[in-house]
Amino acid sequence: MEAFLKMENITKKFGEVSANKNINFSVAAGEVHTLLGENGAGKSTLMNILMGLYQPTAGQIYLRGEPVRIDSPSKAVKLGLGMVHQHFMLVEAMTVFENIILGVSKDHAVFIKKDRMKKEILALAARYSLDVEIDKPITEISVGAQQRVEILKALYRGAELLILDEPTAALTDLEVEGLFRIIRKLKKENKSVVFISHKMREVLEISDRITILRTGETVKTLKKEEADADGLANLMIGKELVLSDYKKVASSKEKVVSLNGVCYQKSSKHSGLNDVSLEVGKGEIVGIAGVDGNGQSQLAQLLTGVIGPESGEVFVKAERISKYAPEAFIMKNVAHIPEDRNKMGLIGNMTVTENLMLKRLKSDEISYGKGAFLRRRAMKQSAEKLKDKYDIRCASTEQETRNLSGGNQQKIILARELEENPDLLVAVHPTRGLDIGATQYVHDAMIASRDKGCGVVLISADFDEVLKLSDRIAVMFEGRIVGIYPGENPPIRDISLAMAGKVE
Amino acid sequence: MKLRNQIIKIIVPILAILLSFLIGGILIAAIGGNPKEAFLYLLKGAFGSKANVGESFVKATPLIFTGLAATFAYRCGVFNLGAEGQFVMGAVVSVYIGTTVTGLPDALLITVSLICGAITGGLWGFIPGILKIWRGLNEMIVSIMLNYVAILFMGYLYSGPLREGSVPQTAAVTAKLMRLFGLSRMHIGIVIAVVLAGIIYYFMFYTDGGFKLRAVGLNSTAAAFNGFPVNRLMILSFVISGAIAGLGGSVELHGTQYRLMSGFGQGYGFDGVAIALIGQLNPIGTVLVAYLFAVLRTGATTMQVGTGMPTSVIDIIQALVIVFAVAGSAFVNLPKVRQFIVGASFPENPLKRKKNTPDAIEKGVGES
Amino acid sequence: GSSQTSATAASQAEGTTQAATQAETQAPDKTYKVAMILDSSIADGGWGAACYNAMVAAAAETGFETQYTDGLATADFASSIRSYCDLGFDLIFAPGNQYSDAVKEVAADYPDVDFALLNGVVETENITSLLPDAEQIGYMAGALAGLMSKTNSIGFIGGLELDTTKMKLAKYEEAAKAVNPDITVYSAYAGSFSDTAKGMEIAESMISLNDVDVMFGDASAVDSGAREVLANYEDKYDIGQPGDLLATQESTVIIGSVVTDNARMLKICMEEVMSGEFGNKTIYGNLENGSLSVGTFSDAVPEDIKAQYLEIVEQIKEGTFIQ
Amino acid sequence: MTTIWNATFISELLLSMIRMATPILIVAIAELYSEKAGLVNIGLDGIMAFGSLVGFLVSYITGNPYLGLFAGAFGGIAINMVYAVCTIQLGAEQIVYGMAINIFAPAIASFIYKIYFGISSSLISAQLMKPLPIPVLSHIPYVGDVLFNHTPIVYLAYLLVPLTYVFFNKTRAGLNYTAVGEYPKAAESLGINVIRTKYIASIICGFLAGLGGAYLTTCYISTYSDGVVSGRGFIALSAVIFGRWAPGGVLLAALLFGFTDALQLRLQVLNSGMPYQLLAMIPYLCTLFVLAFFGIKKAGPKANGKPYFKEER
Ligand SMILES: Nc1ncnc2c1ncn2[C@@H]1O[C@H](COP(=O)(O)OP(=O)(O)OP(=O)(O)O)[C@@H](O)[C@H]1O
Ligand SMILES: Nc1ncnc2c1ncn2[C@@H]1O[C@H](COP(=O)(O)OP(=O)(O)OP(=O)(O)O)[C@@H](O)[C@H]1O
Ligand SMILES: [Mg+2]
Ligand SMILES: [Mg+2]
Repeated sequence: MEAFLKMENITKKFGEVSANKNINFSVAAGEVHTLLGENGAGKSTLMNILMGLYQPTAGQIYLRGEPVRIDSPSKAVKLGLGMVHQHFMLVEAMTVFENIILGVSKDHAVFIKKDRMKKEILALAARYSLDVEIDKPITEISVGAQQRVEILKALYRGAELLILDEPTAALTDLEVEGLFRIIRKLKKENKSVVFISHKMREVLEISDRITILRTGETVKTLKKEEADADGLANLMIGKELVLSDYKKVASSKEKVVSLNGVCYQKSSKHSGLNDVSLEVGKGEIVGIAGVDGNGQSQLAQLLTGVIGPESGEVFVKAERISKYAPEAFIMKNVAHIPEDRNKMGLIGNMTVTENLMLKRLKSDEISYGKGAFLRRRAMKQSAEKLKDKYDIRCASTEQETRNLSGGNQQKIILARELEENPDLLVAVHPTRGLDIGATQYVHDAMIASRDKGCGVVLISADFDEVLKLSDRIAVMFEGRIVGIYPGENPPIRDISLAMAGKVE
Repeated sequence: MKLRNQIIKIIVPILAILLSFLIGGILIAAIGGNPKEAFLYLLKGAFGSKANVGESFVKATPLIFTGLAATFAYRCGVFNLGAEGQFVMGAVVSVYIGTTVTGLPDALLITVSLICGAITGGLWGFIPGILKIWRGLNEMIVSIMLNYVAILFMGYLYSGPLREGSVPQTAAVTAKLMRLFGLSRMHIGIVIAVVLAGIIYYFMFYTDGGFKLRAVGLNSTAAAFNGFPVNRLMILSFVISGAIAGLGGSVELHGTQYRLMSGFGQGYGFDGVAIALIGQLNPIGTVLVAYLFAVLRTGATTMQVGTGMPTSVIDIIQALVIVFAVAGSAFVNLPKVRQFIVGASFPENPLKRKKNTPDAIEKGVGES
Repeated sequence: GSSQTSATAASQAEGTTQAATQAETQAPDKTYKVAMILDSSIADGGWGAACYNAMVAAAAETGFETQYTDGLATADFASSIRSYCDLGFDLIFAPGNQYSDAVKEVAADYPDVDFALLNGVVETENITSLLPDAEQIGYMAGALAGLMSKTNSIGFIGGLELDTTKMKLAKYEEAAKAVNPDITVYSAYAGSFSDTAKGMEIAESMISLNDVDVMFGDASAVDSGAREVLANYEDKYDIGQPGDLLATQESTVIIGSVVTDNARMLKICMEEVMSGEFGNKTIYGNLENGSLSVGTFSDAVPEDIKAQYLEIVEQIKEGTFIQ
Repeated sequence: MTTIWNATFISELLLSMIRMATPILIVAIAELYSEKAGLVNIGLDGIMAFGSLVGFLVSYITGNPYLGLFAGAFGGIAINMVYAVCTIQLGAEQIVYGMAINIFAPAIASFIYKIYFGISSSLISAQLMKPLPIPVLSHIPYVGDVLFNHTPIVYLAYLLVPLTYVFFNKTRAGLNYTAVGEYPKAAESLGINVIRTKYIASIICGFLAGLGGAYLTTCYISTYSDGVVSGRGFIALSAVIFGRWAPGGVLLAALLFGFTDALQLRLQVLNSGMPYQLLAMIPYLCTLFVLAFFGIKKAGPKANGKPYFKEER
């Protein structure tokens, strides 16, 4: 195979951190090449260099055999490169259409030729079966749809090589299938794809070759035939990974939370709750399966007091809730791992210590007089303890959390929420974007707290995760709970159908 | 490495001042003045006599109050540009109390008056706060508009109902703040200001309330998810910020000006914002920067008088100090420069610069 | 704001020679120094300019060295005066009653420095007040306006509501009505001495609403804005003060000025400083002692009106105009 | 009183509104261009002050107010470059730099004026721009004078509104520009040059704010004095927020300020008894009431006020 892209000896330093060290990487035309590695291994950095967003400290890039210098994203676009970033690059104040045509300079027209461009985009979308509502504001479409917009953006710019940086992190299996169809179609047209994912199953399914990065260095490049899940995982983390297998438990009589015919903006299919009734017992994990954007976020927010129901009742530990506010739920010992750790979970510009102490400010351990005087030293000591206990990897507890990797950020939230032995834990996408090791850590911690008697509501777009952890599985569709299934030997086919709204 | 950070924090403003004076000197020379003589006058003006030393403290006092008001609000992520109006309203109430209430001993009268000034400032600060929360109005324009209203209202009072004498101005209050150390007009207001700064420092960094306030300023959504009453905290910070400015107005009235007249309080609000931001939104830093500004101004008066240079030279130097001090600290925080200065000691990239931009500022509240 | 040591080289040279002859009897090598502080600008074409010019003119005759600071903020009045005192100035000229507090405070600390307070009402050991007669100024302007108005509408612009301004307005109206009972006076305050644009808008609205055709103002730079608007119309006029505006500038709008000779009063102060008799008094400025006078007339004023007007001024001087 | 509300009064009032709204409109649009690229510039007052000085000086020296106007605009650019370099390149706090400009620029302007004219107590005036009535249209009774008998710069100011609307809503460049203020990282990833766009924004902002300042001394009043701007920059800043970052809204806001200000001046002339300070509050109170009544949830460009650095996460 002739290499479409070749990256030679790429090195990138951020200050003293070497995110990439002498990396060699190549992609052939019509090939799907996967980059695999732990959080912080340098995958995104390498691709950002390719896209001209970062300048490499050293190294050379060749495209179609020619040496090139990619000093800006516009250059990369001209060279036929396109990327769907790990964090979507979508302007929220704009419509789908506007997002797609942003920065395009195909002809030198001054005005936006709306009709013509729309026609082009719709044709392109049809060709790759990318179903998008072109005139909707970007905030009003689901995550999956946003992803399709991102892909469309790249294709509309004429990308020959498409980089997909963790595209499946927020997708359901169904959507992943759709994505893979698109990738195969691209392959058929002799376009190349760089695929980044933490999920072995997907990697093994779609890749032609796999390159493994560890702490900024290339470990190995394998053909698909040479690879298997355990081997890849071990290469990634550099040691043997022992996969845990979790026992399922039966539901306890004692309920920590029950919802009784709860409605919230019930006419909205994507962001409402329609007559939801659900009970979670002490010491069980109830997984909520479903395509993202069927009311899961609202369910989580309702269970933590961020929003209140328009009708129906909520009982926490048999007490009816009258005041819907996060502080009321926190008082009732409800813990929350929110869906967006940066926006909702952490205060990025505060230190690790401060973030760990957020909910304990009035405790006697770290303050005198119920928060009238915070004991800085005690706070730090307490944070150090948590840091060791939850294996939070940071240079110091006085470091701001926004500079930490996603996995470590998630562990901070975990430490803060689980340390107090909650009665109810609402965990939303708790392992989104985390590598295998970190994912396993989070799973272990959740199981451990279940075993201590905590009731857990697990909301995840990752079907495997739901299957693996849940003692019972509830399926949400268009704001309703359409079915509840056992976690032991779950009827996978039925659940999948229920997720698509098809219940017998 | 922490030490090195501290040193840089101090060196940058000093360099900024030196550089500003260098440029100021060049300007002075360019228009045929003698820079050396000019700066000698400046020093003499700032430190040459007890009276001048005292004058710097007099000038620093209102600046500290408005600087602290800005610090307090911005720490909670609300952009209160209304310190001037709150300052003026505080003074308005104090002049009313000070000239109408009789029969109280001075100390008690002043205490009551200062408290009422703070309350009025707080109420004036409550308006942009409640409008922000309730109607989603941008607090910057509301507070700017309220500045104009307060200043016009003060104008109405001193030329109408509270006027005394041939010039539009109110009567002078007779209860005056105690003067200190015989340093000319220096009065106990500076002590109030510094103690207040200490209290705010303690509140901000050592109490549960201050912690929550800062958290709201840095990420209001996360603060709400973690059970902090975001709206209440925001309103509270508007009110306290306003109260600090209002107290400043009262202190200025009872300590320095004694009466309201045209130009009372002018410019202190915006100076306070600049001072707070240069002081890194730290109450102690705010006090130091305010004092520095005051020294510069006291010295400047003498320099201008002594050399006959246009007073605009001083305004230029003062603006240059701001330009260089802030640019300087931004510059040393640039990743590349940072690396050069701090060397190999930082494993992760410790970018600090976003600290001063609480992200709730541009965000409407309650949209989460 | 800005400042400048001494007047132009020529006038200074002239001044020193004169001073030398005058001062010989006292300390032969002592050069007296006077400083003026100002919250507005000396180049405002109105109050500030007139006061500055008065100081320079008086100093030229008495041999004083002059200096000034303008554009001062209220909070800086006192410290600026104090600095002048520290630098050994003999006389501080504070042209407005708004400086009273600052002057009184500093004067108490510096008994050896003398202070002249224009429009003031303070008399102490080292403070003398200078008080031009606002009543007469108002009468003079009002009479001329009343005589000149064809539309029977005249205007008045105030800067701040100073007592003197209010007095001028009241007497302006009285005088105008005395010479022409059909007159209506329209007035507005700009709230500032520097917002020229405000002056324009006020004049514009007075003209369009009330067909005002003669205006008089007590608001420095604001008045120049009004004059700019008046210039766009035919037969619309303005009366200047406190300098003799037509003597220094060409204008189709200004028909005459009510001149306050602050220089004369200041000169008295300076002489008293030199002779050591300063303090404890108020120097009045009025028509009788020549501190108020009629300025240059423009061609727009017909001879008969001019004669009539001068007669009225004579009556004002004698106190018989309005009893 | 009732007789006052006739056609002449109304047309005079509207004329005055247009005159008073024009500088605010120009400068508010300057700010709009700045904020749309994520740069909050509260130094408008300062830029205007400098623009008004430069405009006045050049117009005085050359006798040509048009030259003065353009020189003022370029003066505005020069001053705004201080802001641009520090906030764009160094990522320094935008509010502080706005403040710095507000202290710095008027001081420089005053300094230059003093240096150029020396110590002089005479009021120096320069040539004012002549109105350029639009043939035919300006003869329409009442309306003609209000709308079609102005200096060219007034027409330009009002023309800026639809132009800006078209730019932001109909052109590609405008869309890209908006993206920079909303989400610079995304813009960068799409090949839009964020830094360059921000500089362009600063140039436009400096140009227009300088122009707005120069308008004061070349079209409005023929003299320069310190403090000519008297807070108009802050009013313009408010107009942008009030106008919800849309040119149409900004126009409405500027006109509202102009109208209430013109109205209160007339009320002053009509009721000499009423304290003028209370009337002078009308524009500000009016703004507050209108705002509170309609409410504004829109928060403006997302990345407004935030520094942008390449290669930062
Ligand atoms: N802009 C930046 N500034 C400083 N350090 C950075 C920057 N971008 C990445 N890094 C550092 O470089 C290393 C590699 O980061 P990168 O984002 O490439 O990891 P990744 O393999 O994509 O991880 P993930 O699976 O979490 O996406 C990390 O240690 C990270 O902290
Ligand atoms: N602040 C305001 N107060 C009252 N009405 C307003 C305001 N702002 C805008 N409008 C009204 O909204 C209309 C739309 O304004 P404009 O054309 O400037 O914005 P747009 O670009 O159409 O809107 P958008 O911001 O949604 O793109 C205007 O015609 C005006 O009537
Ligand atoms: Mg990544
Ligand atoms: Mg629009």
